[in-house]
Amino acid sequence: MKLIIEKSREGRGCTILPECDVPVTTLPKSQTRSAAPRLPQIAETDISRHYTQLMKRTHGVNDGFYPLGSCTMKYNPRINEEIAALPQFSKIHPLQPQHTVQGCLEVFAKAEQYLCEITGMDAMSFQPAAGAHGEFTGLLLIKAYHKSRGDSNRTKIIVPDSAHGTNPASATMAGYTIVNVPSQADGCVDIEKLKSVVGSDTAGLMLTNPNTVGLFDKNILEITKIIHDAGGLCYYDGANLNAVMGIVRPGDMGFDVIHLNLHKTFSTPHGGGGPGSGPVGCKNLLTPFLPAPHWHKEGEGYAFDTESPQSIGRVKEFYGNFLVVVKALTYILTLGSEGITEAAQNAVLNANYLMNRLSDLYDMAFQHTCMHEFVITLERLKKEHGVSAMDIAKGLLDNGIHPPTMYFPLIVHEALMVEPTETESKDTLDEAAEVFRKLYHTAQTNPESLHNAPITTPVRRLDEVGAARNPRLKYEFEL
Amino acid sequence: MKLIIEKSREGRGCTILPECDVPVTTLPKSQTRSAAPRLPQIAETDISRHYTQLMKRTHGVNDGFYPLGSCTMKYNPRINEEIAALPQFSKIHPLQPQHTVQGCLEVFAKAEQYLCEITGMDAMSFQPAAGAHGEFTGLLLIKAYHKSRGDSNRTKIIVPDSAHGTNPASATMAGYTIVNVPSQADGCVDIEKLKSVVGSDTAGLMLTNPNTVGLFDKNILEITKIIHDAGGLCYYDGANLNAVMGIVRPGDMGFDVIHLNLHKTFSTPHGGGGPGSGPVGCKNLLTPFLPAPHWHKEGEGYAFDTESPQSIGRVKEFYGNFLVVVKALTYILTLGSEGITEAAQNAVLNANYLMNRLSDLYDMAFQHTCMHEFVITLERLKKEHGVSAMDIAKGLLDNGIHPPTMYFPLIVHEALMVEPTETESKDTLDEAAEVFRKLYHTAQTNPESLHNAPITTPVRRLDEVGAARNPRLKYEFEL
Amino acid sequence: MGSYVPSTLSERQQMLEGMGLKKMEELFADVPQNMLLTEPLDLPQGKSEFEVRRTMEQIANKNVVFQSIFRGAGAYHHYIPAIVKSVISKEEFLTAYTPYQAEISQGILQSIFEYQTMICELTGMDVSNASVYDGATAAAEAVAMCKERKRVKALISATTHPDVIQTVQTYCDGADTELIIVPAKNGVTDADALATMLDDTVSCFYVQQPNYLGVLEDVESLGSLVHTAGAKYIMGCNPMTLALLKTPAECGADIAVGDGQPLGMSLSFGGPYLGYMAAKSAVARKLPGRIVGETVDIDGKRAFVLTLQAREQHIRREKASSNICTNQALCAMTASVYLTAMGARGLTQVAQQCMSKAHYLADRLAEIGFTPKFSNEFFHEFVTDSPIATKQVMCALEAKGILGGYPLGDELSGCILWCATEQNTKEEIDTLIAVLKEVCGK
Amino acid sequence: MGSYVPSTLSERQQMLEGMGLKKMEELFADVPQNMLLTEPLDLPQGKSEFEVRRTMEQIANKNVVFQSIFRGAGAYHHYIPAIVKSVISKEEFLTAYTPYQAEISQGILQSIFEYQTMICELTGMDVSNASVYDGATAAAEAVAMCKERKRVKALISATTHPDVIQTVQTYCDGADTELIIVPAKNGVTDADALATMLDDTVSCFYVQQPNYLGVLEDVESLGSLVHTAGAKYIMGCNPMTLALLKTPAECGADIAVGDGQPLGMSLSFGGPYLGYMAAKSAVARKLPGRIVGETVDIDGKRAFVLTLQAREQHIRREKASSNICTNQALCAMTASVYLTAMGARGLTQVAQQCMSKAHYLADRLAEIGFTPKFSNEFFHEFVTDSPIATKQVMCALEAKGILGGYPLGDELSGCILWCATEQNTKEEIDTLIAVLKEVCGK
Repeated sequence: MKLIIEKSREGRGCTILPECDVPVTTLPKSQTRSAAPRLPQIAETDISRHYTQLMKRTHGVNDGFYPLGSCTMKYNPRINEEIAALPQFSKIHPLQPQHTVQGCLEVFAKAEQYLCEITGMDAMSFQPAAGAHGEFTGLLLIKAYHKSRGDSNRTKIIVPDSAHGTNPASATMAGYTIVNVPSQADGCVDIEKLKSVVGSDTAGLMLTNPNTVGLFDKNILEITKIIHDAGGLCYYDGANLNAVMGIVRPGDMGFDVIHLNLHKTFSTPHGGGGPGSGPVGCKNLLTPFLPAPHWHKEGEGYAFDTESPQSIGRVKEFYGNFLVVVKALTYILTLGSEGITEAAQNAVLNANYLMNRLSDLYDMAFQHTCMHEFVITLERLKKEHGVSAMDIAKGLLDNGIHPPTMYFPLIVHEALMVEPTETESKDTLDEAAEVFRKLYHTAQTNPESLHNAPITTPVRRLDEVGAARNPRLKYEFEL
Repeated sequence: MKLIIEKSREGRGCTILPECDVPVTTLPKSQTRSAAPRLPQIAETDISRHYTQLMKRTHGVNDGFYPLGSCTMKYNPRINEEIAALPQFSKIHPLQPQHTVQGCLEVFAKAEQYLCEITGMDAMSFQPAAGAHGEFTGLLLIKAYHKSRGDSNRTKIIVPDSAHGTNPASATMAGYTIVNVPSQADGCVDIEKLKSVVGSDTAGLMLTNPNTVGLFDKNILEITKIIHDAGGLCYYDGANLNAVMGIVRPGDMGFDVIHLNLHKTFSTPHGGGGPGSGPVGCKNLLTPFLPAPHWHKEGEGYAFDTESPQSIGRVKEFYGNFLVVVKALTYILTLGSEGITEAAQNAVLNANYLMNRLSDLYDMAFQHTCMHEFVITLERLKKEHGVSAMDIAKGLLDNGIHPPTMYFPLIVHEALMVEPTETESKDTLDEAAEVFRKLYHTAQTNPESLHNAPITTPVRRLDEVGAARNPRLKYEFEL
Repeated sequence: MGSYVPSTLSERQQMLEGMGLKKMEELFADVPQNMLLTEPLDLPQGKSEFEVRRTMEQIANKNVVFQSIFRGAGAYHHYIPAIVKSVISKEEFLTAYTPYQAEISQGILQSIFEYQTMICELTGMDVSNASVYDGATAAAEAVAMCKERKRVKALISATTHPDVIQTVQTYCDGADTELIIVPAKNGVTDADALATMLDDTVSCFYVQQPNYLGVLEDVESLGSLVHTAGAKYIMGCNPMTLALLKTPAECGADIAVGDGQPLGMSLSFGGPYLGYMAAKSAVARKLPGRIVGETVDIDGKRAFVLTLQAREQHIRREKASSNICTNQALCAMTASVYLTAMGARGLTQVAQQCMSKAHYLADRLAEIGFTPKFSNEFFHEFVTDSPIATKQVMCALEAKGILGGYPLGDELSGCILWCATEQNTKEEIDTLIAVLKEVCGK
Repeated sequence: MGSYVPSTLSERQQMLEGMGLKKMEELFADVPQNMLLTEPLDLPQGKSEFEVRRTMEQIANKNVVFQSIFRGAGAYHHYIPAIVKSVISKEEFLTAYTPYQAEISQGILQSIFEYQTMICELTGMDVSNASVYDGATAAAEAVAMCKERKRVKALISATTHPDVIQTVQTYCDGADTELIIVPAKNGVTDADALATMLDDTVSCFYVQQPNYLGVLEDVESLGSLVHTAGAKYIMGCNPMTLALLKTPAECGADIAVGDGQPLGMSLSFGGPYLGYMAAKSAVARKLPGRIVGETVDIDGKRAFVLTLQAREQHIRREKASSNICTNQALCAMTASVYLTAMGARGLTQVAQQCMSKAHYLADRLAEIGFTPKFSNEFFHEFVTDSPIATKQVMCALEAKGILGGYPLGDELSGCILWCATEQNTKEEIDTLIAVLKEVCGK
């Protein structure tokens, strides 16, 4: 379809502003741009239609099952959106006097209190805007901690090979060297290997647990002890917290610092790639280093701290993606104590149920009881019938199901990582299981049709190589 | 697809209300229903998905060109919706003390003032909820007028044969006998015939002008004079006001009473069949009979009239579809004096432009310069190639265009009534013209394919006869 | 100046020229030239979106939004789940026309079919239409349905909402039907009077349940009387109360109507609301308005379509059962989404809580001298007298952001019609009582 | 208790039994059993939607919404056209994930491509990414892009927004890059100081235009100095001002970044906003984050896809150009819809009016003793001193629902940073002046 700029016609447009009601100031020519920006000139009728077309070419959670592993695509309750849209939240300037923003501060303070309780942490900062941003912030806390103790030799962060790519990338940004530790055949950290790499240069370990193959590493207490014994700190990547919240707390298992993905675990929508929110929580030993400003209780209300001498500083303008925190708080208030546990239990139940419905046909990378997600390996299907993880994924598209995460984690060949989430009903899982099973049979009987999939989508498989070789990254105006 | 009730599962649902916080009152068994209503039990995830599916099976103005003749499917500006959603409008109880609803009364008063100016009327009531409701109300005004003069012999309403079906139906509801007057070959009222039926039993005439074939009846002044001379009153059906607002006023052309369709002419959306708003305006001779309560200026504000001794009474609870009036007022304020005229001019321009782009291929029912809509007759195509108005309409569906009104007005065979409206761009008209032309050629070369159209829609042509013969009007529960 | 005309001035000129014209004015040659407006309309100049918003907000700010509402009398302050507004604000639903083109209107059509199903389920009736304007016009249309050649009078209880009585009266005036009001006694329909008024010229009797004064009528007995006289029995019911109350079908009604506003529609100064109409099979073909039926397409796929159109004005013209064309389709969808979000459990909760809170409120009011006026069982509205002038009561409450009950007129002058809903927390009720105590000097 | 788990208790039991399990707890056998929570979490009990809404509204009501805002300092109160919220509240856009599955994500992908096009057009740059978190992190990422083996220091002007300086500092700390602040003189960057600080260990210089104090920097001259020293030139620009101002490209910038909040995002107590980043071709491959490219599908149809992923963390892991994953995609779409609704004409109007109103405001303020602090040309923000204590000024304004300018600290203590936008009507400005006159006793 056409780009919006291709629908532009000189002289069209909307009438948004009145004429200027004060004398007009002009800039000297030396300071003005040589030509006006070529922005679209479109009437509202056609703006509405353009984005309707784009909407119909977008698959949201409202369109159907979305078992995208590691992304926790749960349903995003509508009440969250209504609350975040309240003018008393959306129309507040970040630099208003403190006595006029007590509601905003209460949102942060309540969210901090509840999320600390859920994770077993002592304090939290909401500045990080996304998970990776939280990782970076958390690692800086670790760095500041060691530095504050004059422990300057700790230059390495240990990361399992099953980790999300953000973990090593964040550690690099924080100035660390990465030590990869391999996983065992059961998908868990190889304890012996871990022992062999840990040492006086270990700043810390980054771990996702349940890990990225959907298993809870049962050696977790041993792992955190190994790190602590070596003088390192333990970082918990909260990407998979949805499986264990209300069941067990990272803080109780030896983790010192954690980030959460409010846009995964706490039901704030993902927005096609953000805005998210990646708050960082920590134990008291790291609290002094949290990004500034934090807040404290003052009388009946709250006030921003004025001094934070040991803080790592700021990682963002102002205080974070506030409205995302509003949505998360709304969600936590809805679920409450029991609801949080119920969500985790059913996330795990749904994953196991679906795995169980498929495991007679599909090979599971790990046969073990999974947590909130499980990994299918299509290595055999690939070998025997030439049908890859990609092919099955594209076949799902033709059946109205968003594919699982493909080719991740890297340690599993032809991986499809399936995360149903707790907000899906048994019926949806049953229907999805039928589709998966049908595709398995198609793979055996008519693999060619899967190579050709999808055929019902607005576009079919793309030339990605061409896109990268000959990048066209914006519309090129005719001169 | 499944009905929502078919997705219901015992025990599912949303948690909307808390437990009751006061002692629970119960009814005696003799007063309670024997079984709870079988309403859907659905989680919010699936409610969201169900209505997303329904949304994708619905064509709105945002989906594309919608030239549905006589329905004026213009674009519905988003600002109207935002204003109508303001809590200061949407959260007002209709029976609040008057000093707390001055804003609402100002909306009515301003809308009345502006719409009277546009139509040349003296007063207006917003009680009628739709066009047909307005017609009924307007006819009761005429009835009350004659009655107030002791003129009890006037039992007949004259209606041209090209009129909307609501006109005769409304007149019947108002207790009148209908006299049909035929149209001439040029689509206009046959003056001689009109003269022959008018008389001392004539209560009034109902006329749409521009009429339903899209022409402005140029004998309009003679027509209204004939009626007035006979002691009757002239009713203006405002369905087609969009063509002439700001150009000429019904009140100036001899009309005594009028209804408007705010959901057509004044850009409030149609809602898939309502809510609309069909205010009735009249000249001073009819003002005393308007539905009660009306309002009057009182000091700086407004107050409802307490006495309306001659009023026909009420035609609706409270004061009408208030929020629809809010939207219409927002629109009128946007367009203002010049904008109203500009809208009419461009509605007519767009219709003539599209007619012009098609008239070398398609037969126009009337070759004359049209107003805001024009009528194609497919009689020849039907005879020569067996392709009906229905077939072309269904062919349009496969091209993403909402079909024109089919088989109306009744006086044109194989009619397609096309009304582009002014909110469509030249590009949209050009693209539509290409589609119409393509279909014409298809009709000649491959008529069969049009009999089979549509093929790209969620369902294809329906068994309407079966639906009427064996009506299934609700879901039948298994007992 | 604001405008929604996309074509630019030069495009317009180009379009005109393509037709051999020079000026817009030439398009209007058929208009009597002496009638053409020579001056611009006396309207304000067009405004930008920014200005329009400011102007409308200024008007809106002249209204007072009450935080706490104890007034009903035909418009009820219920909780609306977030999903409801989210669904009905979808542009497709909002902007589509009446679903004549079934192939691309299955969404609207199915939603109406689902609405019809839910209305039938609430009322126990066999057939529902796709909606009419509101409860009052639904009542008027129902009365019109019952007219027979010899049965030319209609009866309506005095305990009906006055707007409904007046609307039915207007419609009856149009149709030259005589409407007679059956008097009330102790806040309910006087059954003895009804019995004496029923004869073979009476087409129907209309009663509201719960009635305008909040009281529960003895609807089964009234129905028996009506049927014995061979007339039709019409019940006007608040659909929310039907979660608990005997259904109109169980009470013997031939037609059930009412205002659907309590099912997810905001107060909105009186509209848009929703008129629902449902009937027993015997009278179904007389139902006015749109009705959606299930059918199949030529591939045998399930589909929905406007059906039984032979009743309607666009086919039958002056012989149609009603003139209704545009109805309240989006409000019908609102009701469906609301009923789906609440479910039977939720709707029962609403009804239960409305009733319980009204009784709690009544008890507290009685304690401070607002004595109940009627002794019969009530639902969520009730009438009390007032120990002090009602105006004084309302002013004191307004000062605290509370909209008190509705001060009644005529023979109930000095009385107040109170209403409680699930939105009135115990805390709110206790606050109301505290304010009243103070103003009454207790 | 609220919940979004659709499966009923009996379904859950059924699902468990199908796997040969009895209790949920059995699913968590791998968790160290001594670590399992034995007490419920110390959280409030779950709430119904009704209660949650009331609770959150109570919290919200503790904030004060100002009707009239004269404060900017990094967050600007612009008019947001109705179409913007209408588009971005579509559930598909709101709830989709990052568009990995291109075939069913063309809507998001195309919108990002359109956003990239508009950002390039505003800045004059060759390539834009799909967004980063905000202006501050965009600045930090830009500085990181410039690091070379021998160029290990970065320079930033003291006239930059303090939050940006602090954020860049934190990022530099992580990367062991030395960040040096170039001092200001008369409210602009001290070019002489810059010249002396530039050497071949400097990777880049960052300047904000208009700067934090509202003043226009001599950005072309600064750029020349930087390039002469072989360093990269990064400009942080308010994108709204680029409707009028020389583009970063015209000023010689290698990288342009900034906060996109003025393009249709509400104030929202500081977020979510939008960080934009655009660069000349020469450094394009160093851009962090998502980039969307145009390609074709196997049928040759135009299509869009995430491209150049070899730079990114999920492929390159510790060697990635940045760790960024989730960005601010919906905010980027917001900016696109905003820019489309405004068009070049509208955006120029915004810029023109912001500037004109700020100058009108500055003139009026000067008349009553709020003297401008700097003499250079400013855009829509400016600093004045205050004839009375700034606290007194702000309190007097607050009482009238007006948020006054931002009281500055440190060496500008006692000064106020004012901002005017197109939202401030002349009437509003005159009211502000009247209030100030009174409080100043004039």
